[in-house]
Amino acid sequence: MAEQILFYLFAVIAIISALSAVTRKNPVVSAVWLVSCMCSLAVIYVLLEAYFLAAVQVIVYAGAVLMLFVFVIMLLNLRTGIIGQFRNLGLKFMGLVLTVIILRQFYTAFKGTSLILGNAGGLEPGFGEARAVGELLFTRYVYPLELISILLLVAIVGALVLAGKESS
Amino acid sequence: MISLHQLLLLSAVLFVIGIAGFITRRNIIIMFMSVELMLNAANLALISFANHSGSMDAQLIALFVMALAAAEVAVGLAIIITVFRNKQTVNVDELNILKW
Amino acid sequence: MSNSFEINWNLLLPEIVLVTAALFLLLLGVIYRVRAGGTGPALAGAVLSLAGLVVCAFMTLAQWDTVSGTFHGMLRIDPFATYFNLLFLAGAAAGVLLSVREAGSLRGVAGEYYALLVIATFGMMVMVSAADLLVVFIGLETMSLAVYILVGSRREKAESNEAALKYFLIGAFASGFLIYGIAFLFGATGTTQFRGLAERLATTDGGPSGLQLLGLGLVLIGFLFKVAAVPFHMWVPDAYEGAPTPITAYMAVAVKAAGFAVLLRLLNVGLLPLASYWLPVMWTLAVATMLVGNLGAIFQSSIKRMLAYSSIAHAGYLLVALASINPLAANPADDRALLAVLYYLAIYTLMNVGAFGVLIYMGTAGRPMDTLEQVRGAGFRYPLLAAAMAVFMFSLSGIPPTGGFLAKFYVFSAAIDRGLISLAIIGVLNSAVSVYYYLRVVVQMYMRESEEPLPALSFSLPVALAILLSAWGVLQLGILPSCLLDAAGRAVQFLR
Amino acid sequence: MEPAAVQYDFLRWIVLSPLISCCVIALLGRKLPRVVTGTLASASVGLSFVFGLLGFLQLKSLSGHGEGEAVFLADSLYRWISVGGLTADVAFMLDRLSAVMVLVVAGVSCIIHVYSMGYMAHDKSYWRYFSYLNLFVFFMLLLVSADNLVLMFVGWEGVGLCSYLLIGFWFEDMEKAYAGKKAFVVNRIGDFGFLLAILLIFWNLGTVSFGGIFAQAPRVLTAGSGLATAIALLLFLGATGKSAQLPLYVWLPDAMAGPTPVSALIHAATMVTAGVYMIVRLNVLYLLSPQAMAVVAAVGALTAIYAATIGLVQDDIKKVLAYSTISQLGYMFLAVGVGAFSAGIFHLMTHAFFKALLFLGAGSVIHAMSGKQDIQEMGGLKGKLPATYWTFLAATLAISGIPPLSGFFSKDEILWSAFSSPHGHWAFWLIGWLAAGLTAFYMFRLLFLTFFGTSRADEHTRQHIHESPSLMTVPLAILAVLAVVGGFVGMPEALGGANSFHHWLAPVLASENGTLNAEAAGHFPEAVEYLMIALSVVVGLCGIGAAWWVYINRPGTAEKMADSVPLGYGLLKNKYYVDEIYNIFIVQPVKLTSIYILWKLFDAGIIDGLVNLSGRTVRGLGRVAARLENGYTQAYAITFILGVALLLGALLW
Repeated sequence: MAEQILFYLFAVIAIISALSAVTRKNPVVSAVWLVSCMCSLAVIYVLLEAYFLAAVQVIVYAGAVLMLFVFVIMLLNLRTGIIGQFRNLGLKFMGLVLTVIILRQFYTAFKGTSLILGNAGGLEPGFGEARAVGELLFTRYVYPLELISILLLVAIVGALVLAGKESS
Repeated sequence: MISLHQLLLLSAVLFVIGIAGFITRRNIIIMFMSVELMLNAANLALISFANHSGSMDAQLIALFVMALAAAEVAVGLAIIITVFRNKQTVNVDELNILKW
Repeated sequence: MSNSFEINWNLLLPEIVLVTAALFLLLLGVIYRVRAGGTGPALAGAVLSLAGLVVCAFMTLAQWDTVSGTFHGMLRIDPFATYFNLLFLAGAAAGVLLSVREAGSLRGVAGEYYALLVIATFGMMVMVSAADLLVVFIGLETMSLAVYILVGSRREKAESNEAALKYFLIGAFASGFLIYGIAFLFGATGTTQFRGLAERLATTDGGPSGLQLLGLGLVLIGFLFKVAAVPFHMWVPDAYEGAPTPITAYMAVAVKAAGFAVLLRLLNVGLLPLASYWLPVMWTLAVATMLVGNLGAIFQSSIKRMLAYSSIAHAGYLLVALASINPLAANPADDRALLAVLYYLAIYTLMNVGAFGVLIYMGTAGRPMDTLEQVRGAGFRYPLLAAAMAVFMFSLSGIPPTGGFLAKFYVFSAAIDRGLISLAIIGVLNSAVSVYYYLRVVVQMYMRESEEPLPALSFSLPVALAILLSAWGVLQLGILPSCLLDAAGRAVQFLR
Repeated sequence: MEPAAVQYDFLRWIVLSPLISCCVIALLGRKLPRVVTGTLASASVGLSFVFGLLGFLQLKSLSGHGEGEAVFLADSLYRWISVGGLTADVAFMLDRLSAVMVLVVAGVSCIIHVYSMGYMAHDKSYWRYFSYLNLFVFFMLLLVSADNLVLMFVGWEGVGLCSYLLIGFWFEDMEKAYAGKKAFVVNRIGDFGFLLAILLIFWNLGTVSFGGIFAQAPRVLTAGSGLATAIALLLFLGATGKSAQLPLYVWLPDAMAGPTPVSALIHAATMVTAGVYMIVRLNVLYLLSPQAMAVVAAVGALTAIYAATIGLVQDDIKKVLAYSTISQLGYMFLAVGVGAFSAGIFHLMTHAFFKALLFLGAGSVIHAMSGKQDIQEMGGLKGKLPATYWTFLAATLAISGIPPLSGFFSKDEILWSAFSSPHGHWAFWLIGWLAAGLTAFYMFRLLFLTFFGTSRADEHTRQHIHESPSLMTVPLAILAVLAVVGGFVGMPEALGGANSFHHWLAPVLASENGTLNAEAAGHFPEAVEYLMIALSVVVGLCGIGAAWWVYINRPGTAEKMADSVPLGYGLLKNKYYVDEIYNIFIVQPVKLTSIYILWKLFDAGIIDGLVNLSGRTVRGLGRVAARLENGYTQAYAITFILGVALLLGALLW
């Protein structure tokens, strides 16, 4: 029961934070709302017994990624980093209608599916803890792990190529 | 146990908020943050599935998505920086040279 | 957790070679950054990356007969993967060759530039030899991130910046849909492996659940974005126009081929039980894509942008083939649609590399070749180049005896074979319309005089080589297509 | 009776010889002396002719002269396409039909090559011209000797491509470049039909090789079924594009922008007849669809009279010939449409002779007139260009259907078939008969205005008038001989001939294994056939007479007589009166209809307009499609999610 209450609470917080994040004028404020959203998601992860991921969520997303955002906003003084003068309100309204339609489609899809997955007898001990994640990571998921290292390499090199100092 | 329907609905709502933000906001940074929101929604769905199926695979996928999001942010912000570096020379309000 | 796993690293050798080459290239960048510039680093980078690609190609070729999997079934090397790996390597080699002429504008990031090109190719190879959606996703992102950066690598140019930004934003948006789709597919089946997906999807009673269909739809969107299908195509003209031309060529051929390769594998293995759902989708998208691509190209005055729309149109023809797949074919090698896609993509690679190569060759540092007016009179000033361009244009419009004709012929005959007569009619009609804009280039080259005298061009061996090989290939594979068809036949044999 | 294939390895050289020469000239042409280039090009085509002749003789000795066994020579190079069940080889076949075509194509091409050596002697792009011309001959021979539809399509597209290159040969002129493009684009509309027909044939018959089609078609397709009609009509769409029939003929008059020998070769003798050849080749399919046959015949008949009326008022010497070509092609389609396939091919052959001759003669005239093409500025060339005049006269008589020249036999056979064939109708005959009269009229108008009377050219041009060199007149003479005697191979039995042409082709034509003619002869007494022959001669003579009256008799004699013999004035006046009546009631209405209704309104207005309109519509849509691409990322994203909503909606419905 407490689980349910916590879930509803943080679900509401997450939705409000998300809505605020995409509606605020000032990108710094948006970023802070997004941090709030992600932290409440981390709480929900804990409720779902994904302890390690909840930690990573806070450290990587709230800690690193969003900090990077704020950093860039400050660096460039980007209070209004506007992309073009696209003010076609009619089209945007149509876009919003479409998103509502898409949400409705998701809802129909969920409703029409019996979502009883294979977890009848509770979770194994250690589920979602760092040890279990690490073990999987270095056995079954070793190939993606290697691959993601290359992906991060690309990101580093890319940042260097694009934003690095202009060398003559 | 929180029902999967509720979890998925929360995830879908967050995902759709991300879409809405992406298509309505003109600020590049906020558009980009909306994409992050979409990725988080996907992660929430994955972790819910993990919990309800008792298999950790989905958590691993979510972990990879996080790493990937970090890489994407690095590249994306670098691109944004390049664009705004040229702001001094090019009018960035008209970031619309390429069309038709 | 079972620790009893063995990894067959041999299967990964080509990829390892590529990553090693990329690391050396990065090292090269660091060394040269310290020393003075000049064209030295660019040239060294090109040679090194070519060497890496060639070695990798030989190793890939050695895998031609291999049908094997490892890494807990996440990696699968079969002739299908090998066929496409070779195609990507060819595309990457072309990208390198075409880049050499514009190396001067790389401004000290030559090593990184070539490294990214190599890593993007690595990402493609990972994608097409994956047997797991997660690996596909990571490979796709590796490729995409590298290509975003390459598009924006001309960072002093506003067009390049803008193209990179637009491509990146829409690309990130699309990958959000893709991962959400993967999540749903996992939720609905409990696995992300292609074979597992197929098994679970096939055994669902009472038709697929909403969750499965949602997953199917979202995953399709992610890949349809990459192959530039309408209505997920809007980024293409802008990204292609703004990117440095060698990268445009690379995107047009390799990225598109990678998208189609993965789509083919996914549709034919993992999602085959849902064929009755995705086949009509492909039908509709094929029509829309052909129409939008061809109509959009007509109006263009920039050749580069025209080729961008043309690449959309060609995605449409390829989608015709996807809509003509026979999910019940006992032996995939008998499915003409699959063969058509493989043949088409190979020819398409050659035609586009050649066409972009000619544009690069005809441009000079101060006067990039772009608009239709600029090629006026090129037929007399640069007879060989113009002749090659004419061959590519005729091939793109599907006029025999070029490879482009056979490619289209296979696609449309596959459609007719499955009884999709209206689709074939729309396709042939579109292909008739497309002649108009391809021919315009030829008309401008041969039948108009240029207003100002065309400049003399400095000889560039790498670009000339790329053009020559492409032209030869387009004609050779049009007249003697059997070797390629045999290879394609073998490649699809192990697809399902 | 299944035809038997006989391997004959020389066949490939018929096709390859011009290709090799083309490659040599394209690579070395700039450095080779002109004589060498020209000789090489002509010799390679001559070689094709010799090989074709060898093949022809071989075929003849294999099967005897009459309606013997159906034998064909085959030469297979390699397997070209092999996907699933679809196979197509690069393989050639020479049966009785393609043997005739090879001989006509290679023979006429060879003559025109020689002529071109004289005509193009001073052109700066001599070598380029010959390499294109050789390439054209290669594709044309590929078209007529291919053993399957796909390979034939390669030739089909190839000749279109070369035609485009050669029309735009003098690219300095914007209009010519545009004409080339128009030809290409209009042809593509036809090709679209052809390609679809190939795909449909493959889908239904499981084969694209001619042998397979002949064997399968009667088994698989039911006679008169919608499918058979659809295939036949799609093929015919291809033929209308290539052979300039209504409504896709618009490109041919514009195509006259190319060098005159090109007009003679491509736009009169060979390429434009490819459509006729294709239909005759696939006569099996056509006979399965009487509806499609009727369409072919009707389109052919209408084109024949339509183009003839426009031909009446053209002043450009080449335009007259162009419309005449369209009209004559209409005759050929009329013939094949009424099931008289051999008559169609027969007319194709005689037409190749006399129309090539007319074009080459026109070329000689243009050469003499320093490039002028307006017949109103010519006149009186008879004495100055004797060789050209006499050969031109022979061709004009031939096309007007005057016995015993070649055109008489072939046209007469078509008219007779149109009347008597089971697929025919008296209305087809009437239209063809009227068109024959018009043909004689406009051809003699052309002849009289060009060669008779006094010169209307300006002083400068008049001084430069000279007969062409023998490199040009000898080909004229050869063609003139062919135009005069070429018809005897198809002399009808009614006139005491053997009609050997008809018997030669009979084994390859499903309908004409003797049945058609016997049936027809049974219906009509012989007297009717003689009457028809007489009528067609009379209408030709009437046309000539009318032309003589209007263009020779009236202007010169009238004034002279009025001045010198006042006594005869009444008579003269009377004569003039007849002339007036003729003028008011016949010449003027026809002229006005031609100019204002057919040419200006229909041709330039509606048909050209439709072609342009469809082009403009496509362009307009293109503009819209491009405008959607407004450069704003968010608009792109909205389109994207529109796609998402539609796709998910479609899947989850």
